[in-house]
Amino acid sequence: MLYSDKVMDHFNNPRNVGVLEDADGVGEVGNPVCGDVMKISIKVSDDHIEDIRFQTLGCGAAIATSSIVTEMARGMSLPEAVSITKKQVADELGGLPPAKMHCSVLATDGLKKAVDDYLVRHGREPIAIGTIAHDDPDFDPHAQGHNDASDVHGG
Amino acid sequence: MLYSDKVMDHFNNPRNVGVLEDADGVGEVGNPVCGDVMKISIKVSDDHIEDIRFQTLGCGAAIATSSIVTEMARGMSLPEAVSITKKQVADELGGLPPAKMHCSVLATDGLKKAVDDYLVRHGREPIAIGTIAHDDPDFDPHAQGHNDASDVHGG
Amino acid sequence: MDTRDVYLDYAATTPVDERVIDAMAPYFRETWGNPNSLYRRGREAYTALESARERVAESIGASRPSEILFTSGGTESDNAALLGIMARTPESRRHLIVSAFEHHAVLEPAAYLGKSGYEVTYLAPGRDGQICSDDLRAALRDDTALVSIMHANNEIGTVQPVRALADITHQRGALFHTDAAQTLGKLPFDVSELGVDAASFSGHKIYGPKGIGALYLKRGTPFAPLLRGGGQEFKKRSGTQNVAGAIGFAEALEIMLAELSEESVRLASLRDRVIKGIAGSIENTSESATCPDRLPNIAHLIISGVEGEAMLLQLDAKGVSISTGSACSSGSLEPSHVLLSIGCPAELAHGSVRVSVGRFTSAEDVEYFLEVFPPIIERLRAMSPLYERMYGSTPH
Amino acid sequence: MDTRDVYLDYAATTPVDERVIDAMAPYFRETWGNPNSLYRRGREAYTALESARERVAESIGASRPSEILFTSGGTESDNAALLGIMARTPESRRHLIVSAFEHHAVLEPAAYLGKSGYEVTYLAPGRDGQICSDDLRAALRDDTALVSIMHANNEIGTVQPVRALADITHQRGALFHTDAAQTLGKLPFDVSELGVDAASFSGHKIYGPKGIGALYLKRGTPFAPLLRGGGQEFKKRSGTQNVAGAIGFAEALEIMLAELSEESVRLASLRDRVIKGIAGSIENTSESATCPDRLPNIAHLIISGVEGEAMLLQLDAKGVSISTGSACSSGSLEPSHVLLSIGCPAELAHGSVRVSVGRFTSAEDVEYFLEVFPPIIERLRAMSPLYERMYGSTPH
Ligand SMILES: Cc1ncc(COP(=O)(O)O)c(C=O)c1O
Ligand SMILES: Cc1ncc(COP(=O)(O)O)c(C=O)c1O
Repeated sequence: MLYSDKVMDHFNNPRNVGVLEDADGVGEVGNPVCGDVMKISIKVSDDHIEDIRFQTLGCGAAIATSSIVTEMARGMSLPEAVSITKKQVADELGGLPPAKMHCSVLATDGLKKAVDDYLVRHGREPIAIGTIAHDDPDFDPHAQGHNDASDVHGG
Repeated sequence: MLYSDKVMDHFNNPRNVGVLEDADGVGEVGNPVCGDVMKISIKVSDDHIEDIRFQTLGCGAAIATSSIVTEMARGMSLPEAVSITKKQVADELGGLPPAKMHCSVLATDGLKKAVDDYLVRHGREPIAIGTIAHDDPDFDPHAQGHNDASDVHGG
Repeated sequence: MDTRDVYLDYAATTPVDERVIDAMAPYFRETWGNPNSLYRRGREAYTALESARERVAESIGASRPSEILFTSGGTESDNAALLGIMARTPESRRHLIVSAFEHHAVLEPAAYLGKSGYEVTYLAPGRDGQICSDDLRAALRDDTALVSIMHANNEIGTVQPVRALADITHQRGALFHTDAAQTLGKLPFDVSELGVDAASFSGHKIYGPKGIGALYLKRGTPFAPLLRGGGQEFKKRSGTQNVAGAIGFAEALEIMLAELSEESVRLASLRDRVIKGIAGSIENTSESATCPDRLPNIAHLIISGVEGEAMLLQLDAKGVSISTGSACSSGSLEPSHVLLSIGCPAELAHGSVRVSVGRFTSAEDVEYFLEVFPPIIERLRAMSPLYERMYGSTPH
Repeated sequence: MDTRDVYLDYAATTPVDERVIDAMAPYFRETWGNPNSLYRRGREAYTALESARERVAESIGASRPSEILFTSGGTESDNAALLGIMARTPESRRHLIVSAFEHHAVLEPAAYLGKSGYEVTYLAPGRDGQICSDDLRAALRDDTALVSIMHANNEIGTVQPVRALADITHQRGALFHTDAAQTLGKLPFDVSELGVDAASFSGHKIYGPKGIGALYLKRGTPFAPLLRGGGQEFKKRSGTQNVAGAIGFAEALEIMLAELSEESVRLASLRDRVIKGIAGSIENTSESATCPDRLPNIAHLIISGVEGEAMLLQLDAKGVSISTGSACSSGSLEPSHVLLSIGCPAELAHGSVRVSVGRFTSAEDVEYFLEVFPPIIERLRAMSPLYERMYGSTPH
């Protein structure tokens, strides 16, 4: 299984790592049992993402997708931000191995949750609710990864 | 499968090849369908094998066992000659590959038949009859050869 | 004349070409990582393995690299194809058709399936050494799952009309596998032109190493793995991959194809010289199979009144390596099942000789063989109690 | 400090030793004949193959060379042992026992047998990483045909009490197979002392080539071949033999044994230095398995609050190669089945690291690893949304 150079760049030099002390919205998704957890905090001004930070426990793809999604979302309007798809994230990174596609879901879900958190805090209607894969109890993050040559148990 | 040097010597330089014109006894065993036929002719004087020749159509072991058996039998009394066992023949050659043990049966049977032929020609009782494997309809010459590494069908 | 080392059994195995040895060397010394490991060393091995796969896929006209599985050889490929495909066919299709003169690597798994609840039909070739389309048409049934017919026979060298046989098979909704161990690199071989669903190849027949082979498995072909474990080779063949072997296989194949057109002409003329030379110098000989569609490198002849192993060993004493279909050479009771299948009587089959030329065979080698062979036959016939009786004359 | 190429994954695969490469070379260039051919070239290859077989038989204390079958690797040996023995057991014995932390090369054929009319019991190891004799005693039944328990686990390196387990198995009239891919050449291995009926080995774990392995099959052990065809390897494993590979395997094994006593001491001290070094420089780490009976070359640790693949890739960027039991490294949903089997929680298993040293590992290599590893962990923990929450402190 091979990662693109861009994935490796974002993994080795992740952008926007950290927590915004006075965040307007925070989203956390994932589960340590599955090996990946992501937390995004955003600052919002007139419904645009002004600043953004992430923390991620996870594999190379989880960290790289987290990093790229913060770059993609910065400056976007909230509706734009929640409409970022896992495919856009993967494409932005020059592609992901099939077994890793689910990691980009982690990133987009984290962002969606942060946006909804901001809206709810301000007594507004959440706009991403229902589109968050990690809220679906039947969600199998690895479902895609299963006919991939990389999916092997080595020595 | 490897032949001993002695087998190769008797195969490459077979002793006593040919037919005795004025033979006292002749024995022929085998079947071209099985790939091996052997013919032995002997000259006998006072119940000892005075001279002996063979002709063989067959593999290396068939020719080598034919050659060695003529050397063993020369000068023997008729009872001695018919009592030569396939094991003695194989041992005399420094052993045979398991798949080839049956070839020594060809040699001893040929000799036995030649002796009995001599006896019958002179109105005497055959002494080998009943001990000749090739006369047994159920005789499977290759029965032994079957757990031998050489018993393979190559490229 | 001094004895000379003349190898004329290229159909049995081939030396490893120096270019192949050189191509493999780095994969023992530097790029020895496990292709399934994620770090640099593993990724380098993975990249090498996948490049070998792409080269092989390209060479045989596969539509994607993942249609190529690397195996341990032709035997594993044949076993995997027959057992793996039959294991996944619908309940309504439990019938297998193989030709009667397949290699044992196909016949044995077929026989095993026959003992395991499947039905097997053995298709007899004609006396000319070819499977006839009409015979296949007649053998195909509504419940036929798979037909396996070799591209060229490894003993008599006759080439089968694979394209036509595959089409007929597909018309009845069955799958088609061909054992191409003997044709890969010797005849043009393109899986899409031939229309096969699976094909088996072996490295040591194409100047590659022993212990590596490949199985072409058309995308979507139902298949259950023969080797189960870590899930390598797209979950179709587990086991840490033989990277050096895969590189060697790919290199060997590309060399074969680059030289194919010239080499097949050169080999065919050597083969024909063997056939004519023997016909002209030894009486009572004939070609085993009359079908004109033949491998360029195999001459197969019947030498009446002699036994094959004796011929083989006498030639060996002169430095010449050939093979024979006699029973004694295999230790089994029967002579070559191939010769019997084309109606050759056992007593003649015992006297069969296969002369297969290859990359390093020179015209001088062939002339040397033609010089030493006749006296050997004369000597053996003279030693036979039957020859004079059967053929009247004393041999010469 | 400059980056340095430090390979610490010898349990995954090993480079081919120069002495092994040299030993194989003649079998590509000169002795390339088919060992099943009768002429000189074939006999030479046959003699070489059989000498390799004798050397291997000798090295593992087999009573006769014919108890050694050459295969394409550890996976084929494991598959052949489980499927081949179970296929020939009496109707009255259809039960198989394997440990829950076997390699997939054993677990997958076992699962296949479970779906094919056999019954399979998975024996859980203790938290210490060892199979307990009493648990095996309790699992054995009158209809148990075969027990397969690995000699040493390939992830956590714990060694199993094979002799005792084999005795218990035999007392109930069942057969015993052990997967010794990780122990051959690293621990003394004598089939008669261990009392096993079958054992699997792999060439690329002992500085031999990939694509070769061996199966020890005690004389008289019921067995049906996995690969069927020409009847090579005493009719137990068909396919033209990989002569060069067999020579390489024999050579590699003899080198391992010649160096075993000194090397195991050297490797154990490197391994212990890794364990102590990490314990001393990184907080919240622990050894995965507590059982003292361990391979000399494997250190296996849990680094809390980090994910294995991230560790692996960061180390790779520093030139260090290790492996991990995290799910992401295999692409499967679950982390290492081995770690789960010894009761390690999934969230910790994702942070496991296997460091395996070998012939070319120096003390400097280990010190380099111990220098670059802590900052990587610190960085990853700092990046984690959970670490501070879970462990109170900011990582250092
Ligand atoms: C314990 C164990 N068994 C079996 C195997 C499989 O062997 P191979 O890679 O040669 O197929 C390995 C290594 O991958 C192993 O560590
Ligand atoms: C037609 C054919 N199929 C299969 C095989 C077996 O291939 P391998 O020797 O690589 O197992 C051979 C050669 O032995 C062959 O000629």
